[in-house]
Amino acid sequence: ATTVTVATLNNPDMIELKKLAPAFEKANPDIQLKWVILEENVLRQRATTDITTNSGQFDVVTIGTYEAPLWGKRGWLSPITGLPASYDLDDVVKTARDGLSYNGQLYALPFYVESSMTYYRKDLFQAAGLKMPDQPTYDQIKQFADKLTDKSKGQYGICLRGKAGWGENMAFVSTVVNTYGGRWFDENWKAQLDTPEWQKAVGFYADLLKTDGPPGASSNGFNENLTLMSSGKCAMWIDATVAAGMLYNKSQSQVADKIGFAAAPVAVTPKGSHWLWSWSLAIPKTSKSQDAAKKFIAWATSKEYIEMVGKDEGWASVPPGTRKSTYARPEYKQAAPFGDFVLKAIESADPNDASLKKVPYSGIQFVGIPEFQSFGTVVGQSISGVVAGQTTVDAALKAGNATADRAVKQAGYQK
Amino acid sequence: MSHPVTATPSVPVLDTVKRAIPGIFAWFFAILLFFPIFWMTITAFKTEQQAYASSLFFTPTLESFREVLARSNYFGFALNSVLISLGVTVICLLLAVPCAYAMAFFPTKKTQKVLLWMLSTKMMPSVGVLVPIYLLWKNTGLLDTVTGLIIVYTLINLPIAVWMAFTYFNEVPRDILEAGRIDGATTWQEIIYLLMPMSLPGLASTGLLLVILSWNEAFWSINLSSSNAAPLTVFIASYSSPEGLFWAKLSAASLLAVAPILIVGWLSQKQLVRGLTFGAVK
Amino acid sequence: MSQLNPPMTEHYAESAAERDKRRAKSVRWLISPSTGLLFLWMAIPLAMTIWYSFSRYNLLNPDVKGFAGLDNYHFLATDPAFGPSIGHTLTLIGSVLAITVIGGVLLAVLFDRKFIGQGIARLLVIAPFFVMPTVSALIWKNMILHPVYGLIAQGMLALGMQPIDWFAQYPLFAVIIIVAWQWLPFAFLILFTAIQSLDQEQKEAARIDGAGPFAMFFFITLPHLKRAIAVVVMMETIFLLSIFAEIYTTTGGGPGTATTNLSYLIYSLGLQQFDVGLASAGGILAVVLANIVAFFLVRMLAKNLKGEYES
Amino acid sequence: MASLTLRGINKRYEETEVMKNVNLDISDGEFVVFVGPSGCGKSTLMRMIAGLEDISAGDLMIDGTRVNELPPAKRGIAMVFQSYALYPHMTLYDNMAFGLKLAGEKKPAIDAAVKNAAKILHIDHLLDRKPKQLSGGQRQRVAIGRAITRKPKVFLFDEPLSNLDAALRVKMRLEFARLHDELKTTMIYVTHDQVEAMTLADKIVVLSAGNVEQVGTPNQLYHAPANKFVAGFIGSPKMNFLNGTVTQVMSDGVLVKYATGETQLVAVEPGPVKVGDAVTVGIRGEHLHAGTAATVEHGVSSTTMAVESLGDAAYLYAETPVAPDGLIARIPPLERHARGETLKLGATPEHCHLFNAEGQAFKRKIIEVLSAA
Amino acid sequence: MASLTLRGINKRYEETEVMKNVNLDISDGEFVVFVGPSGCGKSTLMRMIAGLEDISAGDLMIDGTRVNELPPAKRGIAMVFQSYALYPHMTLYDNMAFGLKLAGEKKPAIDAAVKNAAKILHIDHLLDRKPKQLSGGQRQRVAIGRAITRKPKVFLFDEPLSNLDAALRVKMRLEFARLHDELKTTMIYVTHDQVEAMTLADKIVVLSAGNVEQVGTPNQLYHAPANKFVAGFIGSPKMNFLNGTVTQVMSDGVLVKYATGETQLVAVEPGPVKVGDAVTVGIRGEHLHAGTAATVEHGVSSTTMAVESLGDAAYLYAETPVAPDGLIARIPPLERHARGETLKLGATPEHCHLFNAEGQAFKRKIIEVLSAA
Ligand SMILES: Nc1ncnc2c1ncn2[C@@H]1O[C@H](COP(=O)(O)OP(=O)(O)OP(=O)(O)O)[C@@H](O)[C@H]1O
Ligand SMILES: Nc1ncnc2c1ncn2[C@@H]1O[C@H](COP(=O)(O)OP(=O)(O)OP(=O)(O)O)[C@@H](O)[C@H]1O
Ligand SMILES: [Mg+2]
Ligand SMILES: [Mg+2]
Repeated sequence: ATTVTVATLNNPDMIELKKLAPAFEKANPDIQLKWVILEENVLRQRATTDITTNSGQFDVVTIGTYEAPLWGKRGWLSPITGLPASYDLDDVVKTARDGLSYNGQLYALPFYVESSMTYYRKDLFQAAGLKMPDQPTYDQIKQFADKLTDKSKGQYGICLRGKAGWGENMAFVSTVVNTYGGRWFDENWKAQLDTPEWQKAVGFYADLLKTDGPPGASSNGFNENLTLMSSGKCAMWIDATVAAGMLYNKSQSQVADKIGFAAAPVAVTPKGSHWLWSWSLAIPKTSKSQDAAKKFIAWATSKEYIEMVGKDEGWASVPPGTRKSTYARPEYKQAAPFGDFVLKAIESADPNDASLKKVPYSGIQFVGIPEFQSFGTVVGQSISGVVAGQTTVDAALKAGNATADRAVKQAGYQK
Repeated sequence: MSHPVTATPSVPVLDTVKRAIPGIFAWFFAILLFFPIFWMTITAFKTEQQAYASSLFFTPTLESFREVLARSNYFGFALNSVLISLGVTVICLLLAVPCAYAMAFFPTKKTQKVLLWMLSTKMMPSVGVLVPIYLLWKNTGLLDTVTGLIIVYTLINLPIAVWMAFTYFNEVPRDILEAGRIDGATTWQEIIYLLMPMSLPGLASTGLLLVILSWNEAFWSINLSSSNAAPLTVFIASYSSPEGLFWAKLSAASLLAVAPILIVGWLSQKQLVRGLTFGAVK
Repeated sequence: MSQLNPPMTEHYAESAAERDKRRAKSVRWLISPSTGLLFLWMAIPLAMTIWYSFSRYNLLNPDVKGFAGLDNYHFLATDPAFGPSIGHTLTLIGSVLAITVIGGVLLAVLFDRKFIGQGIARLLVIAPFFVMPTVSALIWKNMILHPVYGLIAQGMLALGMQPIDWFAQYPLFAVIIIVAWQWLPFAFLILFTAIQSLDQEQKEAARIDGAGPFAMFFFITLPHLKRAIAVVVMMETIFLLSIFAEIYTTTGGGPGTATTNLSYLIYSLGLQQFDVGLASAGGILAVVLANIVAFFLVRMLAKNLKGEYES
Repeated sequence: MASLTLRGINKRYEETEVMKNVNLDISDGEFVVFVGPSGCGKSTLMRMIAGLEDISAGDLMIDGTRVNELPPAKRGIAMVFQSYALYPHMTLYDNMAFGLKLAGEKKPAIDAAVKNAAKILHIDHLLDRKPKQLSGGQRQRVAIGRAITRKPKVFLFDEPLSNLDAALRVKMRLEFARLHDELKTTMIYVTHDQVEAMTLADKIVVLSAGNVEQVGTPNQLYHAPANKFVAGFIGSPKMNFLNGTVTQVMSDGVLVKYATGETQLVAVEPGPVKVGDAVTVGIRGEHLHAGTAATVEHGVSSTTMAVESLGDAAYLYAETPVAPDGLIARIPPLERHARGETLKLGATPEHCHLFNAEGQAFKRKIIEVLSAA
Repeated sequence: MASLTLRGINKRYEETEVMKNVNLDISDGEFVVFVGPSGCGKSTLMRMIAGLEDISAGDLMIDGTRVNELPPAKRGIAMVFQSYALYPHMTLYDNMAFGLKLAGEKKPAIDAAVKNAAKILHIDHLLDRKPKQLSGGQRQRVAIGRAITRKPKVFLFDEPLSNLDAALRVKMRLEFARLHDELKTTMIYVTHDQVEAMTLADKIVVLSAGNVEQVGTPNQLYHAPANKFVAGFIGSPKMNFLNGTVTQVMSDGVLVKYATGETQLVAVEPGPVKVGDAVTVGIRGEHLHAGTAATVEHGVSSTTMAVESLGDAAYLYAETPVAPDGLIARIPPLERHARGETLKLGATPEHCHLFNAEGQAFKRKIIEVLSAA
């Protein structure tokens, strides 16, 4: 039998995939699946080393919108072609497909897709006599947060990502910077972190978290915030749309019936105010089981799979954002009141037009070059230092600017 | 005569209290140090909701264990851990014993330097040499094999093993080996029939330390193994920050990963207490 | 036993080489498997690392290649986190050593006396030594030090205090606590064995000389433990120089660079962005640092370790 | 300098009683030696005096004051241990000064005391060394020096010479005698070497299984042991014991008949002994004559096993069913006897000891001489 | 059983020469004892014979064959170590069987050899025990048993009794004598206890600083030591040495005058000695009489320092400028002398030894008696 080694991360959707995978093996008795489940950062590091050194340990890797085009361009991934008609590629949300393509060639199939949005506690808002608009501004968010914070009761107005990392705090901070009219680089690849836009955005973000955020905000990432929100500690939370499914799930959330949602807040411009991300399945060039691997990823991102999850776990938990057909289903509409909202957010997130001023790169909450991982994280560390009260906004941004500048200079983008 | 009589009854009471004080302190610190592990253990038997409540009172459930076991092939990981630890221990001892024998019983002026040099290889930061090793392992087909991991761990831990064995051998009376020589023992017979059995307690504690160190090593195992050879450290890596409420599951997984070695350690602690001296006790 | 006739063993050790030259020669090769393997293990990666450290080599960007000269070193040395990372490395080692040695001595002294349940208490004390670094970091981060759910925070809340956000306010301290917790049992084990070897008659002699508990501790017990303490310092330093998992799991080197030690810096600069050249330069610098530390360590401890290797 | 009194001293370790009702008076300035086989409680008794061991019952008095509850440092005693128990990390000077430092003495006073002790023991040139750099005998001296500096009222020595080789032991033994002569302090000395006991003691205390068997001067113990245990324990080679029965009770002694039919006349006061009682005759090696039936009147025929020549004398080892432990006789140095040769071994009546079935000694006729000595 | 020949044996450790041109013949079945002070090279010599130490120069022959290069196991020797060097993890049986097992002997043969050795040593009931469960004497026996099973041609014993207490030492000493009697194998025995040497040896080799000082029977060494070193080393207490000058040379001896003006007649063959030569008179303690100028004709006046009573005898320690090491006399047991008392100590001429300035002994008149013995 052909062995297909799948490297994936440890979030609930992937765990569910592993749980249902025996169905695939049953249907394809000549294919045997092996799983390597790792935490996100470890996974990224392992997958990268494996692919870049042509080690061929994995047949399927789980990668994001950031990696897919970069790796596709390098020829490290097998192009996804020749999918059966029944797969119905057109059903897959276009922005997601575009995000995973390089030069029009698709290199990965999206397993789930997310954007970002605002969650809030309806009960708390009601009690305080507040009302969340469909499209709040950051100023409004600040007002609400101030009102809803009661630290003595362990009640915090807002939870946001603070943990350093290009995929953690910088994903969120980048959207704030975007909507405040800022950008990472200008057209000539000059870093823009020391501009007033960044200062305003980061200053606002840090101040908001410091005054109204929970303790330890500088080490909170998506997971920590999800925990806080679902155990009722936060009044608001701006983060990935996938959280909706979990927050509404009664077995995982203590506030399932009190959650409201709105669009990600805006400031100066709506451009780039919410991100686009997908976890997708790709096949390394070095895989020795190309066909089997393709069969598997097609199955895992198919309509049938979504249906299986719906039946097994409930429709609220199906992998979101990938297929328009999902959103058309009455079961899903009923189970996921946020569905349409999420789909709209995803469809309106355009990686190629995410900032007020022109930029030489694509990506909303990241800069689509390999070097971003490094300087993104370094800048993220400085900013988490600001949130922890260890440095000032000014110092952090100055240092961040230098880092970013140096990185692109070294890599030869800046002429 | 009568003065002491009045004082006598109070003295023993005071004495007992005085004598109990160090014990009370010792217990206090023992409990303090053990507390995190205790807390992890009871959290493993809670539901996720209860896990956040920080309460000592709850109805234990095996729910988290069930989930963890269903989600990943625990026994596969555990088996690898066992294979690797035992493999490392055996090979390390096989290499270290003759080396330490020669160093202890036939020292030269360079012996001390060689030993220190060996120890200094342990200070090499793993992060710095990951890529070279990764490439080497890839090219030799050792990636994701138990053998590959055993080789790395053996080399990492060899200096410690040599040093420990060396200090134990130093305590073996030379006379006995000479008696063996007169009885006609060759070098190998000397090592196998005389030296090893005599320093058994020391070698056992060396072995134990090797088991513990290789069981807990996380960096190389995560980087050099994927599916076939992954030990429990990799198993834990898939729990270190999943989404949603996860402390009970995390605790259950942690407990599963830690328990075997903890039990082995506890059962053999007498050996460890006696043997872990590194020559510090003369 | 060796107490009684140290000159005996020394005299033998001294004479061993000459005494049996033929056998010595045939036995000498027994060292080579170990030293040979270690040499390869040391030399090959080290050579590759040195080579890479002078090259442009980024896994993610194969276009960039060629000889880099000292660029990688320069880049690393001018990184704002470089200086602090060395400071953190040393602070971490120093603090953990201080805590474990002082705590270890204290525990060893407490456990040197008989008390009820001593055996079980000892099991509890040594337990942290068996816990994987990742797991202990996770437990501490999530269940003990967490500013919202952590036991300490809840305790402080219950007492009406504002919980401390350990990893933001005292990040390095928090890391030190975790690492010290893991290594305290190790120090305890060695020191406890050592303290038990203290001659009872010596203690009694001191009692007759009028030594109270404090004089006993400072004049008799502590000097007796000197050698064991030296061993603990040496062993722990070796392991602590490359502490990584605890930092990775808890703070990720942050906030800012507050908990970035050299190992972590190499990781974040090199591995996170897959710049092999940079990581290699970092590795070489770390080897240099390790050797500097080792040099001082050996000088400091040489006197204590002498008896052992003296040839 | 002080007198010591032990009244009904008792010591038990949980169940087992290791010292049983010990009564003992030690006068000021006396050199008392505790002897006895291993495990008889010598160390325990000494450690109780030192205060290192609790006293289960009874009173320990130093200079008439009860000190049962006093901590060791306050009893005015100093102790020298078998293993020396020097502080390995301190120089000799510090080793000797330690007690005084803890007592808060002034520097000059300490200095004087240490220098003085070092001079007495001839180790003043070694004061900067550490114990490791010394020979066994020198270490022993430092241990004594440490005791001297404390100017104690009582010195306690627990087998201080047992770790030294024979030659050094003889030398140090003389040194102890000299020391006692010079310091004139009360000294208590534990040993299981009876030569040490004989040569050093003013008074020997023989212990056995927690009981005091006999207290007396060396000569009293040697010539008039109270019982078979003491008789066998004191003297080297060991006293020869021959089993027999009383056949005749005379005014000047008792006639003992051996199982071989041979006899031995013993000059003791018969007391209530009856004909037919089982008794044991004790004869020291130096009093046992070897000869033939013709030359030796009283005695027992035995088979020669070996002759060991020591230069100035020789020991003859012989076997006879009458003496279960064999016989040892001291014979002139150049006398030869072949292995297997039959000899008659006996002694003059005045040189014999007699013990009843319980091991109690009969009063010897020559006892008056000793009382005078 | 074998004869051993050492020809010009030399041993150097780098710079230092520790054995200097040793020549020695040991006949088949002889019991040879090496004695000498610590560090004189006894162990080194024995270890060279065993093959544990290289021989720097010279020939070592066993039964006429040169064995310098043979490994220990092939020399047909067996060695018993001072520390016993038993294998702690093996039962007695295995300890004794180990050498045979390694030699590839068959099970029944091994069994027979071990059982036999155990019977000889009376340890057959202990064969299942491990060394830890034995007393010192029993361990010693096992160590010997291990040697016996190998049926060696030569037994080597390196201070086999030095770890035992006095009583056991005496017992084991006899056992060695018996063993040699029974096995009749060549045995070489190292000790620095001269009592052991005197009682066990057919032939004693006295070593000093790597040189052979004298080889002879115990009596030869005791009564006719070749030089001052041997005279001082053999005999306990040590021989007394008194310095003087020759004042008269007679046919029946030499008259020596001490610095005090007193004299001592010594019955030696004068040889080339001249009046005025500096000489040393040697007198053993048992021959030194104590008296007054009236009762002792030849002798020296000395001051009594101490009297040690040992029960059967007493030692008198005295000082005189003539004897730098002091004088020790063996006196009757109950004789008393006060400290400070002046006594005249001397001996009959036949009991005196005489040494010239180089320490070489003069031939004593009584030497004929010894040659006969
Ligand atoms: N390896 C060596 N290097 C240099 N000198 C040595 C060595 N081994 C022994 N010696 C020296 O050789 C001499 C003889 O030593 P040996 O052990 O034979 O003495 P010994 O007579 O057995 O003494 P002891 O009675 O103390 O056992 C000593 O002076 C010793 O210092
Ligand atoms: N802590 C203890 N618990 C129980 N029994 C003990 C303890 N210490 C000593 N004993 C017993 O008390 C008895 C006397 O011991 P002690 O040490 O006084 O003997 P000793 O006469 O000094 O012997 P040695 O000559 O061997 O030193 C022994 O039988 C010993 O077993
Ligand atoms: Mg004792
Ligand atoms: Mg020797």
